[in-house]
Amino acid sequence: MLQTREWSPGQIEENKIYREMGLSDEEYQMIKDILKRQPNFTETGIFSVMWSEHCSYKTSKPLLKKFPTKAPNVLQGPGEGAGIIDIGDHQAVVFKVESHNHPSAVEPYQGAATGVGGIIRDIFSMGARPIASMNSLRFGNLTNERTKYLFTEVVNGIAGYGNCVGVPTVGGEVQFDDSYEENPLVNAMAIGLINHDDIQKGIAAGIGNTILYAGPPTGRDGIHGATFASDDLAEDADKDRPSVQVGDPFMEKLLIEACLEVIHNDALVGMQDMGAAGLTSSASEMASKAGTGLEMNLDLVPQREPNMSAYEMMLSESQERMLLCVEQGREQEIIDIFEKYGLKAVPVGKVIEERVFRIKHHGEVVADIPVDPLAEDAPVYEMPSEEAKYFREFQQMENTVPGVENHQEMLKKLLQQPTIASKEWVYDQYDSMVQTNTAVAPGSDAAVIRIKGHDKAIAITTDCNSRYIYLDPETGGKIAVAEAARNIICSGAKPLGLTDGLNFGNPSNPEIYWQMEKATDGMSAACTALSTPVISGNVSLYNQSKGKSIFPTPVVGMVGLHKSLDHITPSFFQHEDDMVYVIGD
Amino acid sequence: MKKVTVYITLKAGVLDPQGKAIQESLTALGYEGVTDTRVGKVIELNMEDGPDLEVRIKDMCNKLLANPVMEDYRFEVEEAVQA
Amino acid sequence: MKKVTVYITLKAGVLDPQGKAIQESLTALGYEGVTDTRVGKVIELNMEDGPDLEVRIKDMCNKLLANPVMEDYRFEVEEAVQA
Amino acid sequence: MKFAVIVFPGSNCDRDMYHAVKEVLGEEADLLWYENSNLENYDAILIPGGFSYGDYLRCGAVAATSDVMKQVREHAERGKPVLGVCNGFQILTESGLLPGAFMRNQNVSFMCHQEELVVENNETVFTSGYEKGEIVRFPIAHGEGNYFCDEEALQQLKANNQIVFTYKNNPNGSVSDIAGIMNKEGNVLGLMPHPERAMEAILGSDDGMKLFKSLVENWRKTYVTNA
Ligand SMILES: Nc1ncnc2c1ncn2[C@@H]1O[C@H](COP(=O)(O)OP(=O)(O)O)[C@@H](O)[C@H]1O
Repeated sequence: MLQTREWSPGQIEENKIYREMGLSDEEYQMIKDILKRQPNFTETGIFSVMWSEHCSYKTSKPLLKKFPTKAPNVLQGPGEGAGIIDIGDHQAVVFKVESHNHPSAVEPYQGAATGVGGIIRDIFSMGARPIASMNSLRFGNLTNERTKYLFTEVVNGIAGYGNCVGVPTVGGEVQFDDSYEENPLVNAMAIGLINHDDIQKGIAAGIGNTILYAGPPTGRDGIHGATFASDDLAEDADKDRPSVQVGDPFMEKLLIEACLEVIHNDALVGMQDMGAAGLTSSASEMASKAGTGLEMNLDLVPQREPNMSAYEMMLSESQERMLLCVEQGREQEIIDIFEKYGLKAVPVGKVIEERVFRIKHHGEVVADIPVDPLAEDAPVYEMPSEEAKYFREFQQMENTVPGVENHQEMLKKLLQQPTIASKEWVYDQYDSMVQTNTAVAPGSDAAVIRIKGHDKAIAITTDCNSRYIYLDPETGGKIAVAEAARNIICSGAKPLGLTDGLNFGNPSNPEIYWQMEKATDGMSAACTALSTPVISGNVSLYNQSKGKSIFPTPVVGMVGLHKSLDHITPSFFQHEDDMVYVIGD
Repeated sequence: MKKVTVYITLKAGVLDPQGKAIQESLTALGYEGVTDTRVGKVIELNMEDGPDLEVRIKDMCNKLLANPVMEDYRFEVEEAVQA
Repeated sequence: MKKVTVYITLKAGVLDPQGKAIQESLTALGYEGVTDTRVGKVIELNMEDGPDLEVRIKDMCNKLLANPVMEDYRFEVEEAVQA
Repeated sequence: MKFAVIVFPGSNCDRDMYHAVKEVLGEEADLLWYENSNLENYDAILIPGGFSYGDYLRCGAVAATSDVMKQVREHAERGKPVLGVCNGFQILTESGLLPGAFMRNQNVSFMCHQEELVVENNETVFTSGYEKGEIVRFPIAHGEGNYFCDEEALQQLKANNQIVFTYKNNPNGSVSDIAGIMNKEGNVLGLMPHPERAMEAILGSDDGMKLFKSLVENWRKTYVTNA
């Protein structure tokens, strides 16, 4: 989607150009009310990405509010880059799930790779060292050639990026079902370890302080990625191709080390990664959270390609970039740290008192937008909801117990199901042991990472049986949380909290919205019953193509704490002659 | 038998982290003034001749050898050297 | 400015796992009779012209771009296109 | 004994190596950033695994051209021990401190799991604590661990007893099942599997301990007069 020509404010309104960017007529009116004038092309683009589902959660917010998010050990709930939970000894774990479904459908290797890169940046931008990652994957039927290609390339992409950055990939799940045929799901989760004193926030505070741009130059990658992620996957996905982002895990590794060094310098005021909607969302959110304004000069932004427009720079999703707020006059201290790692950090703007987001390019103001309406006051929609017809039909069916004649044959058949079969082909390609903390590697119910220097460890799992959720969203939602909790407990740990990746179809379909409502109700109920707060999450909607929706797939990523290394329990039989017990019915 | 050589390069504008790293290390080694470094692939293979040779090659490139999302390709055909 | 294209290929006799994998996938996709598939690299770069251009290129190849234990290289020089 | 762990841009097993020698083994160790570092006061040099320079071009190729590798060469020429693991091994072959080169694994995939290795040569400063023929378990984690050298070089390796570890079940297509080799002088060892990941039973194996202990004991015997 190379923008070769920019429409004038009048043409944008007259020809409803904003619709192509994903804004509705009402939203366009709201923007005019906020600005008290017509937005120009760059401003329209900025609003469109900030008000996309991906950045604003405009349809899912009412549902997310239901999750229990508080507990005495929660240091940071939903809202920042990732949630944080105390694990004692002035330490905490930081974790979150992120989806990269649509990019992975278009370019599976880079889509999955940049998904991993993005979630890892969410972790270290909080000041935490990433200590493990997981992934939750859904594909169509494996007999399909395209599915095989997607599956292979997604796994390659996760391995290619994760192995290189040196964060062990310690587990995950893979499910195959026709409903994901054209819309695979690629959710990645990352976990970090942090000392309480090192916790960073993404804020641009202190009038006059400097905004630094760190990382590689900006190119035309992934322009409109955020709106793209919030839209139906077009049948001809090919036309979206130029917006593919390419990941550079080597760059990310340098960025991790540089950022974790920078957090120990008190000249740093705030730091945030440039994820979806790049410079636009990072800069405007940093100002909004700090209650300040921000002025940026795009001529100072490092650029990889010639003649980039303000619109392109503001919306680019070039990878491995960070935005920092640094005490005025002490920029060089921070720049020097990045330089040691061969990275560039350059001043691109400053914090101002007036609460506006003001962007200059070639000496002209190209965007001038009040901060809060952009970042915080995105419209929120209560969508109509209606019980799904299929559900009513299912409820009226008689219970049936499948008759099995030959148990041995049946067991063999079950074990041959790709969803049930061993996932060794997948996880053997991941470096699951780097950082030398992996006490229980992939292949068990939950992975276990020991904490060096302490008699404790953390357990991590991702779970979601989307077939159950499709059949009965509320019960299925409960089951997803309960299964994750069981996996944590089986490993010998106590659940601490969870993160979720809510993958659904088009929310303007009342039956889909009903699935979302019921599934999150079920999850909330289970979280409350188990006293396991939700500390972060991600929403990916419009997962459908050709009018067919995916199974509702709210992925649960749960983390638990082992109070002693002695509690670590693997899920395999250990010795001959050991007794086997069944607990429960 | 024909020897087919396929050259695969990244599309203009697509980030090439490898090219960038190579350029930086050439500079570090003292080769100044090296710019625009990009890395691609060459795939050589022998295949049977036939009227549809070009069609088959293009088909192979689109389906497997090149990634049309990010890469361009071109190819050359010559007589295969007998082993 | 010159545009230099360096082609790096595996030495004869060195087994090429990547080439083998590609050949197998081509066969699986139904392209019969593909043999001797080998994968190499193309590195394109721009550099300043000068009487010692070839010497500099060879030097770069020997020092960094190719590994003489397993690879051969050749290169072409042409006028660089002005951006 | 004092170890230097060299950190290149993209190294990612540097802290693991440091942890192994410093915390588990209990020896002195420093992490040294590849630039502006002085190796003179160190007794042994460890080149850790990872993806130096992103493994771009060829694994280890760019790191091999760095200035610090000149110091490593001098250190080796003085007869002091150098150990390169995984990407460290690749850097040693790329810089010519060890013969051969690396190709993509036979199945062209990255692989990570425990492998059984055979100690082929226990008459080295690195392996004197093992029995000859002993089977040890070290993790592997590599995409390009397929060791290659020509026939002549292979005969040399064999003739000089330079093959130190082989795989019991070759996972990657390596020539002669080679997992680790040393130079003719016996003070530079390169190894694809990770002994530093096999130092604690809780991680699945502590068979790597003997390798580091051998190194320390042999060094003490040579350089430290009996107290
Ligand atoms: N995408 C993946 N990435 C890494 N590990 C995976 C992935 N999928 C499955 N695994 C691992 O394979 C093992 C079995 O997974 P799964 O079939 O989901 O088992 P379960 O249903 O018992 O959780 C687990 O240890 C899991 O972490």
